[in-house]
Amino acid sequence: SKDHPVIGFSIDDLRLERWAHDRDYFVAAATKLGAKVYVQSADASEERQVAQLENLIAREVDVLVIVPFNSKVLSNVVAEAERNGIKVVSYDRLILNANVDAYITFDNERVGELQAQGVLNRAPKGDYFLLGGSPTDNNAKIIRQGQMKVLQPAIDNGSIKIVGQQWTPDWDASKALRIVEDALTANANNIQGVVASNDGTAGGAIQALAAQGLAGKVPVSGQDADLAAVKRVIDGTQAMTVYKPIKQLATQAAELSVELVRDEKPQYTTTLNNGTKNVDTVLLNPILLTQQNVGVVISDGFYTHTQIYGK
Amino acid sequence: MRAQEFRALFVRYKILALLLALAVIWIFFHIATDGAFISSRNLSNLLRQTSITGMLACGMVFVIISGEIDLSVGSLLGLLGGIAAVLTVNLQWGSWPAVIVVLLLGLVIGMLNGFIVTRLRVPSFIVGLGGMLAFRGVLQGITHGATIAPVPADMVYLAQGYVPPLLSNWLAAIIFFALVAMTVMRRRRRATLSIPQPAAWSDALKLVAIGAVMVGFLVMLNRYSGVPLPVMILLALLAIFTYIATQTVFGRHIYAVGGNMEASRLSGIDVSGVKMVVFALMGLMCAFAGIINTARLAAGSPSAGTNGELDAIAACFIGGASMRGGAGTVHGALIGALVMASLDNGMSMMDVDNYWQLIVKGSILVIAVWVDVLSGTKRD
Amino acid sequence: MRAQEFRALFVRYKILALLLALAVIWIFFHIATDGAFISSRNLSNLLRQTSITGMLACGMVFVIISGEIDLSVGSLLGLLGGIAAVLTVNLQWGSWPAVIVVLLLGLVIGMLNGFIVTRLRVPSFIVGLGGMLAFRGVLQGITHGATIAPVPADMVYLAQGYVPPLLSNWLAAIIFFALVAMTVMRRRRRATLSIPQPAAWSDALKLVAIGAVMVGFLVMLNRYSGVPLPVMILLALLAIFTYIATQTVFGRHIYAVGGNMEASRLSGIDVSGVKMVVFALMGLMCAFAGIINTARLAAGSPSAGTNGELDAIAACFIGGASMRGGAGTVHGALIGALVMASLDNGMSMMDVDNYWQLIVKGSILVIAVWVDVLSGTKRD
Amino acid sequence: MSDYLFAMRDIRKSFGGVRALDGIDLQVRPGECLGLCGENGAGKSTLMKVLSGVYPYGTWEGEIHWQGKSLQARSVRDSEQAGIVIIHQELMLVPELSVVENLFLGNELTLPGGRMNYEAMYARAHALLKELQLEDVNVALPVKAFGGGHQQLFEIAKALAKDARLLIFDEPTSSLSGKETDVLLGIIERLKQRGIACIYISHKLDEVARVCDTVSVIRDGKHVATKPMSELDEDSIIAMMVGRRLETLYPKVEHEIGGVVFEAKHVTCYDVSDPSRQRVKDVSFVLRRGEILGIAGLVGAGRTELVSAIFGAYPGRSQAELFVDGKSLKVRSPRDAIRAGMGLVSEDRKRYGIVPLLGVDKNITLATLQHYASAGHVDSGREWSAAEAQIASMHIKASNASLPIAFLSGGNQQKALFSRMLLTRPRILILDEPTRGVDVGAKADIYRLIFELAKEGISIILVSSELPEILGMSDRVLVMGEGKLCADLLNDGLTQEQVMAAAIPQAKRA
Ligand SMILES: Nc1ncnc2c1ncn2[C@@H]1O[C@H](COP(=O)(O)OP(=O)(O)OP(=O)(O)O)[C@@H](O)[C@H]1O
Ligand SMILES: Nc1ncnc2c1ncn2[C@@H]1O[C@H](COP(=O)(O)OP(=O)(O)OP(=O)(O)O)[C@@H](O)[C@H]1O
Ligand SMILES: O[C@@H]1[C@@H](O)[C@H](O)OC[C@H]1O
Ligand SMILES: [Mg+2]
Ligand SMILES: [Mg+2]
Repeated sequence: SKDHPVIGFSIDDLRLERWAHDRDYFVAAATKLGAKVYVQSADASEERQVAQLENLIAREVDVLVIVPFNSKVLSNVVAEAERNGIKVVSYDRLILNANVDAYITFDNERVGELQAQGVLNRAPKGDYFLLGGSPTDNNAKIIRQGQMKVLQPAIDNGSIKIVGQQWTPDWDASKALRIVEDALTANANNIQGVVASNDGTAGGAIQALAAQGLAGKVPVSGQDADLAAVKRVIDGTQAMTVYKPIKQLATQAAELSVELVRDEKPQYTTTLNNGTKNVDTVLLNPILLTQQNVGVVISDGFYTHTQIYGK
Repeated sequence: MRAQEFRALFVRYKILALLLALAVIWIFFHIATDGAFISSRNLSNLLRQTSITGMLACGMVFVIISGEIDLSVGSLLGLLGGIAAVLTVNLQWGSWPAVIVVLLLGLVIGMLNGFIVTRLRVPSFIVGLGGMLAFRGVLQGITHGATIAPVPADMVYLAQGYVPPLLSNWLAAIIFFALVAMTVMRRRRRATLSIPQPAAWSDALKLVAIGAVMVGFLVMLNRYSGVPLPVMILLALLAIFTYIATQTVFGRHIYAVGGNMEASRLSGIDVSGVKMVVFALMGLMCAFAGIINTARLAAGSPSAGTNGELDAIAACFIGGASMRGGAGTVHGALIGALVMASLDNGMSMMDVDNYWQLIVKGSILVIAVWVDVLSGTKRD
Repeated sequence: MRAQEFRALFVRYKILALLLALAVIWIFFHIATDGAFISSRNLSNLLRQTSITGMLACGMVFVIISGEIDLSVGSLLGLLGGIAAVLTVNLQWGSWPAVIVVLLLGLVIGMLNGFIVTRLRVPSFIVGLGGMLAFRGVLQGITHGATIAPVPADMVYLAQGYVPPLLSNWLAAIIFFALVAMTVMRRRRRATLSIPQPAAWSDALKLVAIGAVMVGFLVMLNRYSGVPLPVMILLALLAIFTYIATQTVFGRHIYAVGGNMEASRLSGIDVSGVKMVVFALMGLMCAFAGIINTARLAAGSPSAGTNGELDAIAACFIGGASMRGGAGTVHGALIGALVMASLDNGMSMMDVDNYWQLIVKGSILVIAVWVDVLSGTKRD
Repeated sequence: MSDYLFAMRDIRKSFGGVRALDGIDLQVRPGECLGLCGENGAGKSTLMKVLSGVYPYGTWEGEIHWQGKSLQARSVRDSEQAGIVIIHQELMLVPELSVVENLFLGNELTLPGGRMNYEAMYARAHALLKELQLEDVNVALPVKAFGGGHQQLFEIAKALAKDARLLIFDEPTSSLSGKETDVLLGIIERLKQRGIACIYISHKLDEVARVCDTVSVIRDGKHVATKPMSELDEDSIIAMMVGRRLETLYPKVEHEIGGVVFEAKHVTCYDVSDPSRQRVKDVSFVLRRGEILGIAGLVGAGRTELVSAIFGAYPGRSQAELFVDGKSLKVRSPRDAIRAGMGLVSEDRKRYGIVPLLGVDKNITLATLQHYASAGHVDSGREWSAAEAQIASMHIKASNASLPIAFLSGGNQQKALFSRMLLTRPRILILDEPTRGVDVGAKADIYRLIFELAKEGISIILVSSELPEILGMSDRVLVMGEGKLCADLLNDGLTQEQVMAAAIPQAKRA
């Protein structure tokens, strides 16, 4: 019903830390708006996600909010939602080739730029290793584009050199650890910067550096402001992370969804083409988080002081 | 006395215990979802969700009965589905030629697996593991890690379409009367040969039960949109594979080879040949499943089918196949696939936390099989 | 004649073929990486990367020899590692109490698995699959999906630390002389009982080979930073498990149970008891691996250990364990783990595309085992 | 009453509605050897499994008094603790483990800390095997490296290694030749003198007559009679078993022997685990149409290896030149052999014979399924008729034809396997210990059948460890020793002594 909309929230993989925050903020915000939320996690499987979306449709939700595992495989199920009069919101990652009603995200290209810039600031010269995200994640590619936008000029003028680049299946930290260990060995530790695409993989990379006594000496980037990463930024072993005020994203997404159900006009900032149409989009601004401004995550209420500093 | 007859019934029709477990699971979910679970719409979903694992399970149960295992099927499904997408999307082939090429390819790759297992004598576990990696690699290579979309509408129809109610009603009627006719004829033949046979009432009861299930099935599904096309394909495969397993020389040889390979060889059975065909069929089923999966996603994805082998193997074991080979049934494997899919579907319908879903699913899996084992009452 | 002796050697020491395959792989990578592969530093890395799979493989090879399988070990590793992180990070326990509790917990959960397999008679494949889901669920539940970090430095040391060269040199010397003494004593005892034994030169050769490997190993690793602590733990486990397998009654019963369960039961062996202990040991190994994994990542992650079971099982099969139970060795399994890790390490050193890595790894896996099979000369 | 070591009272057991034991009483005194006789499927093995705890207390009715006290064994261990040790009819060895490990399986000699005391076990194993006159066995080799005869002797040694008050022998000599049997019977005599009781089950009634003090006969799960041996002879035991007298065991039928149909030249087999050792050394022979060719030899002489190599079933490396009707024949697998008109009934029915989970009927038709099929579709009616005809003509005792064959008694399984090969209508039929565990009545049936086949012109190779069987059946006898062909003798008035003399290798005789 329009007073008490039912929202289906389908998440790619709750094993990745940030999505738990998204879920919590989203549910809280939606409940405040009088909505009920069904949450599903596909555990990094596109088949599971499709099945779960079908089930949500069978449960007659009013709107689907989707974090796709694979951006390109949801056209059938989105079409089915549409046939059943269900609105579809693409959350954080854009669903391609499908008739989605809205998209809300942080500017991912910007995320990539911030990461590259963060590393470049600390190590303006030298050999770089690019530790990409999951090869099935559209964001991972966009982030890499953002990174290259910043890095390309430095490559062209010869101040830095890319000595290796790998994607990390499922954003898995242990795979990242091995990849960086082997990269360090292959390059005899001669690596001055690691551009990692999120905090989970950054954690793996930093462990590999720590084993060589290089943690803190070689800058590593990240994103999401995972608790562990914030602690590392404070310790100086991670150069930066990108803080995406998830509360803002989740709250706005919840509002947006409810507005769609109630046939109200949400506030969009832009449109992005997803191959089928220009999707109305809300783009939020990611924040560069370094040792200097870590306080932000506390003042924002993202973490408590105790969580970060103990006691 | 009654209790013993009851038990004897279970021992005789091993599948009963499993059906009972399935029924309990369904009723539980039905209550837990306020009646949403056993609805036309959700059953249609559920069966559609079963179909891909079901197709793999059809092939896998033969592999397992023959005493082998195939871990590569998830990746092979992905690869073949990806090829279907590449052919139709990138190379602009028509859907039908693409489907045929992919089916043939499945057969050939299955034979290759079989060849390595039987002629090079590499244990099937390793061959499967190698294939799991290599096929996934080839898939990522040909797709360049990107998802290939959108595939043509007529291919999508294979997964999303429905059989018109009228057609399926007619089909069902024909099949039912064929079954009746076959039973009558079999009884006659056996009578003339004076072969002992079950009491007439028991055969009749069986037919009535089958009829009831068919009617219920059709009424339920037709009330929504009809029988989903992949479900229809799965049912056809069930019929074919059951026929092979129970009525043909080749089928019997599969059981013999898995039951005692040495004895089979000494009886003149071409053990390698049998296994080769079994692997080839498995490859063919991967092609079927891959095509349907691609059609369902309307895209060929480099990660499609991941872990598909686990579901398929689990389905076979839930359905009573033996880890040591020599035992198992096709319908058992399909009911196993249905159990797995029901757990996923029901849990996701219930909207419990993801971690609870995993815990409950894991536990119910074990409990369901335990119930099945208990009813076997192999106590002496 | 020479060729035949050669062949006989391979048949006798099955592990030789595998070692040969490993050598070829190493040489290939060494050339492909311009000499970076066989360097002190990379061997240290490689062995460290092997250690977690190696620990799992130690437990798994017993499970497989006993005729069962355990698919839950990846998740259980994750769960136990996660608990270690939760205890030390969230609850501020000291590392040692946490380690002890986790080891005990591993033992208990392993026993639970064993209980379900032996007493409730649920096939181990299903129990493993259920555990794979359920343990992962519990892990997600207790971590709330977050990565728990940073774990205390003394725990991290378990994975990242090195044994001081002097200590390991002394250890090696002691072990070597112990081996020599044991061999001499065994030969004496056998001689007095006039039990047939291998020629003296062959025993001597064996000892020389062992000594050479030990020296090479130490020189290589000490030239870098010493023997990594997890590698030392793995070597200790290798010694203990080999001892159990070859020298103890319990160990021989594992082989008996897997080789012919019925005969074992009729010989008065407590078949269920043996399997129970085997599963308990597997749980313990998961605890070891989980702790080291957490220490290595300096964090407990909700997805830790995913697919760990496949690596462990593959290691056992590469190392000559039989799918049907009754055969396998601990050292074989560890060499299998080393083969797997070498492939991963070598290819990522070569910085080839991920999809090529998958294809090559899959193919080499099959080829390596094929070479091994060939040398077995079962050429009927 | 109390001087009995044990007494079983009114034992009943059924399998899913089929009664296998129907109120049996049995008792044995210390130092007594009781012979247990009955047709295949009479319930002998089942009764012994009840006694030895294989079927735990509660899965059968009745009671067992052991030294006056009630015995309620829940497992094999319990009954072994009481002193009951059984040698099962089927081999119960672990093929991958070494001989010494098998001999002490579940009964290991240990050092402190649960360690295997290999030295002690080696020493004891040598003593045990010496007692069985098996001095030259390398006990460190895996059991699977040995043939059926050796394995049966290992089973006996394994039982002797235990501290038994009652030893049960369930068909201990089914693949032993006369010499080994003599050794075993000698051992039993000595056991008796030490006050150890024995139960001896065998279809070789001469053995029963030689060692048993008392004989109990059961039929269809019921006790027929128990009498002292002194009041019995072989014929009267047979009469009690089958309910009628048996005229003659070897009903020799005149059959015509034609020209050579099959010739094997230079058959050589190499050991599986030690390819430098030859197990069969350059054996050549011919086989004529309608001829029954017996192959005799001691256990381990290589007879099984010879025939399996001819049939393409030898697991290791082997060489042979084969000719059928003078034409060279390549046999790469049993399939080739069957195509060329050969058939083989293996001596190891568990490993090479039965498919345990398949029904009796399906086991019988396994090799000939395509005969009842058109275009791959099996006509179940025809298949059933063929199987049923065999079940009837061979008197296979099964509660129903589709019962998994694993549930049949040993002798009945053997008959079913014999049927399987008969259905292939071979021109050359190789029988490796075809009457292993088959009761006398059925044996006579099988012998009659063999003669009939020979009369039809089928050539038969009969490998047997029972010399009377060889002499009673064969037209010609090959004698093997240590892998070599020692003699090729025409059987007219051949004596056991002549065959034995040829079998014992030259070196040993000297
Ligand atoms: N597990 C079982 N299930 C069903 N029937 C069984 C089972 N075990 C034995 N039987 C049946 O019980 C009967 C007695 O079998 P048993 O093995 O005791 O015979 P036996 O006297 O030892 O015969 P043989 O001389 O052939 O060894 C047979 O008819 C057999 O088919
Ligand atoms: N001490 C020993 N160590 C290893 N192998 C042996 C030893 N003594 C004999 N053998 C081999 O074991 C094999 C036993 O084969 P097998 O017993 O099948 O022969 P067989 O003539 O068919 O006798 P049977 O089938 O009656 O036992 C023989 O080929 C023999 O060479
Ligand atoms: O925040 C990141 C998200 O944008 C990406 O899609 O998946 C990984 C996350 O770390
Ligand atoms: Mg018997
Ligand atoms: Mg023999």
